[in-house]
Amino acid sequence: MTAPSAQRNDVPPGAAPVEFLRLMLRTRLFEEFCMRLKKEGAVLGNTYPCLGQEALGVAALALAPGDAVFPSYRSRAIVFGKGATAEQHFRELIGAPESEQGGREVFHHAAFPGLGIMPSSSMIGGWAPTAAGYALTQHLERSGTVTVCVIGDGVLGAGDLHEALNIAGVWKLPFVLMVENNGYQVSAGWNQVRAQRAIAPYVQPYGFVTRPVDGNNPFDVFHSTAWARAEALAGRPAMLDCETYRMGGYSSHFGEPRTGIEEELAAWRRRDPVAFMEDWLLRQGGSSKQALAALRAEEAEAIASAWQSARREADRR
Amino acid sequence: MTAPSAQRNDVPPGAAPVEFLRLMLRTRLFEEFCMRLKKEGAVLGNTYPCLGQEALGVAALALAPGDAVFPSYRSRAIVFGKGATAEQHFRELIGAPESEQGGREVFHHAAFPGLGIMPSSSMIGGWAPTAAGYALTQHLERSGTVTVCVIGDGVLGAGDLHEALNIAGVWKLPFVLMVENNGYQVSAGWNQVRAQRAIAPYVQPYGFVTRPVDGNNPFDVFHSTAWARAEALAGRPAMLDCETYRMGGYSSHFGEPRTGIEEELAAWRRRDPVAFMEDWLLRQGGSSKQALAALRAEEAEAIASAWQSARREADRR
Amino acid sequence: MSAAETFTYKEAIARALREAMAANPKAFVLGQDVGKFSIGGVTKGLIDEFGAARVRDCPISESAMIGMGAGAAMNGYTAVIELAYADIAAVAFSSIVHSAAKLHYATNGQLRCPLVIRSPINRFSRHGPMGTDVTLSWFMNVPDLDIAMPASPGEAYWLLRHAFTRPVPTLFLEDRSLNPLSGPCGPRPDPPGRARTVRKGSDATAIAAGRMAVLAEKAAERLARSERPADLRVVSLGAVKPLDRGSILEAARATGRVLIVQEEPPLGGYGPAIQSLLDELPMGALKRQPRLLARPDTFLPYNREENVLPSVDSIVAAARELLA
Amino acid sequence: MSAAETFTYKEAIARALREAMAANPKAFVLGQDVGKFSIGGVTKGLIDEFGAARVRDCPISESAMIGMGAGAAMNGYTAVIELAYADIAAVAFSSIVHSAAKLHYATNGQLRCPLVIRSPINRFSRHGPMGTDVTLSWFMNVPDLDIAMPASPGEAYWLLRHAFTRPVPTLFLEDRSLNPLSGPCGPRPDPPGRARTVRKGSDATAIAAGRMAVLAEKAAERLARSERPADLRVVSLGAVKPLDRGSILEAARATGRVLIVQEEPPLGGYGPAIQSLLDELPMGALKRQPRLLARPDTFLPYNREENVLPSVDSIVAAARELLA
Ligand SMILES: Cc1ncc(C[n+]2csc(CCOP(=O)(O)OP(=O)(O)O)c2C)c(N)n1
Ligand SMILES: Cc1ncc(C[n+]2csc(CCOP(=O)(O)OP(=O)(O)O)c2C)c(N)n1
Ligand SMILES: [Mg+2]
Ligand SMILES: [Mg+2]
Repeated sequence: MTAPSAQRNDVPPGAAPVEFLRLMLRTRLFEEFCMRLKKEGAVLGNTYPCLGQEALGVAALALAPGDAVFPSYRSRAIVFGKGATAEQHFRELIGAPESEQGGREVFHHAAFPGLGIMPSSSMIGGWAPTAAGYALTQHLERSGTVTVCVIGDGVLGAGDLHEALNIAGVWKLPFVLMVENNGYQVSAGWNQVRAQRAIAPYVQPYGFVTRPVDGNNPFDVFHSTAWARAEALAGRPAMLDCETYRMGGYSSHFGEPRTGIEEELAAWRRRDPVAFMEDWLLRQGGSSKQALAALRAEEAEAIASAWQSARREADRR
Repeated sequence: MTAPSAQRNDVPPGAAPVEFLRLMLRTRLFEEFCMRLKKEGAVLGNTYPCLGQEALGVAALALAPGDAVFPSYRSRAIVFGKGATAEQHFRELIGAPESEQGGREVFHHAAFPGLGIMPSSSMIGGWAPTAAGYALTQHLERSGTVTVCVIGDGVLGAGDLHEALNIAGVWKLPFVLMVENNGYQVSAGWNQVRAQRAIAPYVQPYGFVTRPVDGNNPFDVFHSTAWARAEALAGRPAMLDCETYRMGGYSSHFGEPRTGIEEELAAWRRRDPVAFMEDWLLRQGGSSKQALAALRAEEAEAIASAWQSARREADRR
Repeated sequence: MSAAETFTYKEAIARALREAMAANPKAFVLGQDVGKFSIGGVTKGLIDEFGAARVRDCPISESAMIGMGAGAAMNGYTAVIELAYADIAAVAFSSIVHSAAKLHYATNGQLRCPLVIRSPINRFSRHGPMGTDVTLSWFMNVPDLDIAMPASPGEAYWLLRHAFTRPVPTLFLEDRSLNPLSGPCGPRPDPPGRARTVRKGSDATAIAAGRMAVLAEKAAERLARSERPADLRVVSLGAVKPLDRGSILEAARATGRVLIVQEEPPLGGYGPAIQSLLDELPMGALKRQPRLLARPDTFLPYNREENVLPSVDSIVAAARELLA
Repeated sequence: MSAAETFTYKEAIARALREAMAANPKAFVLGQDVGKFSIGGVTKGLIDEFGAARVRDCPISESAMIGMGAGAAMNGYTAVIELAYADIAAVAFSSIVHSAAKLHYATNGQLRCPLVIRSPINRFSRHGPMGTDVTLSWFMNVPDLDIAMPASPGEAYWLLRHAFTRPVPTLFLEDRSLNPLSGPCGPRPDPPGRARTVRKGSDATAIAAGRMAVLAEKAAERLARSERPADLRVVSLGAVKPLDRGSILEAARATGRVLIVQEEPPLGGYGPAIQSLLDELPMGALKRQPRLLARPDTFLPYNREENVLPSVDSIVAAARELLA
């Protein structure tokens, strides 16, 4: 069963579009900052930039504080959306003993339980069962909260995902599967690793309601997440198939593995979610170039100083 | 994509319906014989009777000698159909050093590679990847043969199955998945362990063509297998969703785990495949009660003497 | 529970599970056929007492079941996962080692993972090389994973109760062949997980866990009653991890001779780990090198696995050699 | 290949793989990003030379990939599965242990399973507790599973070639941190899989595999050059399973003192297995108890894993203690 095609572009009541842009900008600037740090050798850890996928983070703004998110390693935006700060991230990236993970875990799997940000796993697919288990406890408590499990489309190949989805479906858990469907698994295009691009057909039989989402449109992401959350709370586990594109490399520790992507990359650049949101705010949001420039400067500044203080803290040792 | 509903009840050219009955009878009598042996303490090993599911073995009669079968533990009929004898089975059940497995493996996972009967696995789902790997070698050799992987419907829960099917679909392997869909996983009815009874919806997205099969109708099983084999050889992995029913216990080492099945059991008894085939031969096959009684006696006799000689061989040690 | 009261091994496990679930409303059971039809019998009645929400029959998805247990732990719950038999832990290995055992460490203690994985050893059930093995050694060197291998109703009861209190998961290797064993549960051991001296003795010490500890005790009795009587101390580990280094070293020093008995091959498991530990003793602390009696480096056959496993006879023989 | 010619560790692996595939048309490679984009670099060019049919990029389905390798073996094929890194063997544990390792045994030798599982150790890559470990000890006590952990280009080359000839699977634990190491491949060792004495010495023997053997050699050189020079023999196992009992016992007898170094915790792996083996020596054959230098019983952190791992310094210190 697929969702009725709801409005996807109107401003959601109670949501401030400028906050959509702020979140996406923060993510974009943070990822670029981390790539620079790696290039300069200022950090040893690797990052998995979500350039081009920042709009997916807006899902967090449609969630309740009690909702839990199990991110993928490319989900910086939703992790920021749930309230983790750039400084927290930098401390994890540095691996400071004072960081929440104490320097033990990679920063892209960092858990901030107080914020509802749960650990991912280095084993692709491994966090689908843990997310389903968390959703089971919400179900047992009738807590009125949901668990959002974010996965890349390459996770479709992992048996753990299917085992978890089958159980979540049979038990009607308050579970939302959000797929960062960027069409690639490192160097492999989707058609090398599965029979069809869309993930929905694989998930529906498990008893999930599904909805195709324009993953580069923050409004669609917001509305779809709100819909999925309501469905999941009503005993219908939901799946959001977010089509998007990785505008950057796979990771900060090696180069672009995809070949022959020039054209599609160019096409997707025209759908850059940050540009889209800036454009929207100028045309319909009553914002100004100056205001947007100020916002960008503000976020850039915040990230730079977050790095400084994380760095200072580490150097004090 | 599902199969065009083909004729399902006509006599296949070149097939002798009486051989369908012989195979089913042999299986039925063998299973009952093994259950008696266990009850009397004459053997230590457990068996997993396929009572009521014997018609599925007719699939073997639609295969070529070079085709490989990876059976489930409840696939006695197809194993007999591929040419394994009752005596070979008894030697494995006894665990004789002279048996092909040398007493090392349980008899329901016995491999007879020369007959195209490949090992199953104690890990539910574990033989789906091995079967897919065998199909890959047939594909690489353009051998014109297929691999048939037989699974119970409970295997749907196992991640290994999904990983194997996804790969078989993407690589278009000569792979046929045959599901013994008896609606139960030991004590659990299908609705406790998956969202829908049919297996086809789960398998189609992987790039499989599928066909619902009356698993108690040997003609349908034969035609469907022939169809699936042709599809698989044409680069379309195929799946046969064989609806059937376990008319006996789960295994010979403990009692009936299902509760409240009296009515459905009675209904399925009316669809007993052995009775169906005997009836067909009487009405349309030009056979006689005497002929059928003789056939039954012949098979019963053969099994009894197979046990005797296997037993004698073992006692000689 | 009066100290006198006796239970079978299986009853002791069932009782510990029942009491733990009664004490902790956030404890629940996952498994196949653990509900109405309790396939192993240990969960019998739990669904009536605690309801279907807390006793959940599952698909054949052990990796997800154990991963879900780890996820539930992140919200303060304790899952008890029943595997059909110990060999099946293989399909959930990643969930056990990566998702469950590493949770407390990787989150720097932000999250606890008191998960209980009931892995019944199915030996002598004629299930062949994939269905009757012990599987302890797969996990012996995994940090932050407790391993229990009880040899008596008391060990089973207290180790299972203890598992619910831990910040890390417990692999609970109960042995179905010991189900009929009967005895009292006795008082809570202090500290919990301490190795148990099941028989005093001064000539040598036999160290083992689970069924091998039971056989070692029988062997000790036979040695005591033989013409050339020998006095074998028997230490039952119960908790294999964390390993009770103190009790082991003490028994080794006291007797100067150590025989370790395990059912798995000799290249892993508690046997070599204990030999490694004993090498920390000062030169001369032992009269003889420790001896490991293990099965040969091979799998268990469908037929006659007893032929490759240690027996009372082979334990007696090994002890004699050690004492010679 | 001339005996003089030198290769890096990584080149030696690539060459062995290439030559094995050229020699055996039924050998093929499965992995993620092993084709056009050769992520580890070892498979670079193979797809051009052998075609996409024999060098196959896969979904993230390691359990199925290794199970498929076992199934392919049933038809006479040899699959080489490249894992992204060693820790990932966990998700395929059942396929490795049950489907692959048990195939030859359970079918009573009717079917062979010469499967090669390339498990690159990712240590120092900053991938954290689930992405940088050694994982050998998970498999140490699994019968019919060869384990290779090469310390040099020569060991890597010959052990990989050897794996293709076996009736059982090989877990090939190559170490990415050794990729730049350079040296000749030398002549085929006889028997293949024999442990290698990389440095002669009479005061004590250091036994290790992979990177630890490299550090042990450095430690030996430092000891030789120190004020109080000591003469440390270094034995590199290369093949951890089957374990070369003969060479180990010989070196132990010759020097009377044994230090074993491993990167994993001390409760499993080759360390305790070798200590167990050395306990078979007659009383007094060794001057000192064997000593195991291992990392503490903990996981590897994202940051500063070197702090918990054995180093040249700690090996030197341990050797000094042993010699004291
Ligand atoms: C079980 C397992 N196999 C392989 C890997 C190596 N690996 C890490 S990420 C990745 C690709 C994931 O692709 P996708 O899910 O599409 O995420 P994307 O990078 O496109 O965001 C692979 C193969 C792993 N971490 N775990
Ligand atoms: C991984 C794994 N989990 C659990 C089991 C125990 N087990 C053996 S058969 C079975 C039920 C299988 O049901 P199904 O596939 O429907 O076959 P049926 O008995 O109905 O023919 C279970 C749970 C197992 N062998 N392997
Ligand atoms: Mg992707
Ligand atoms: Mg069934």
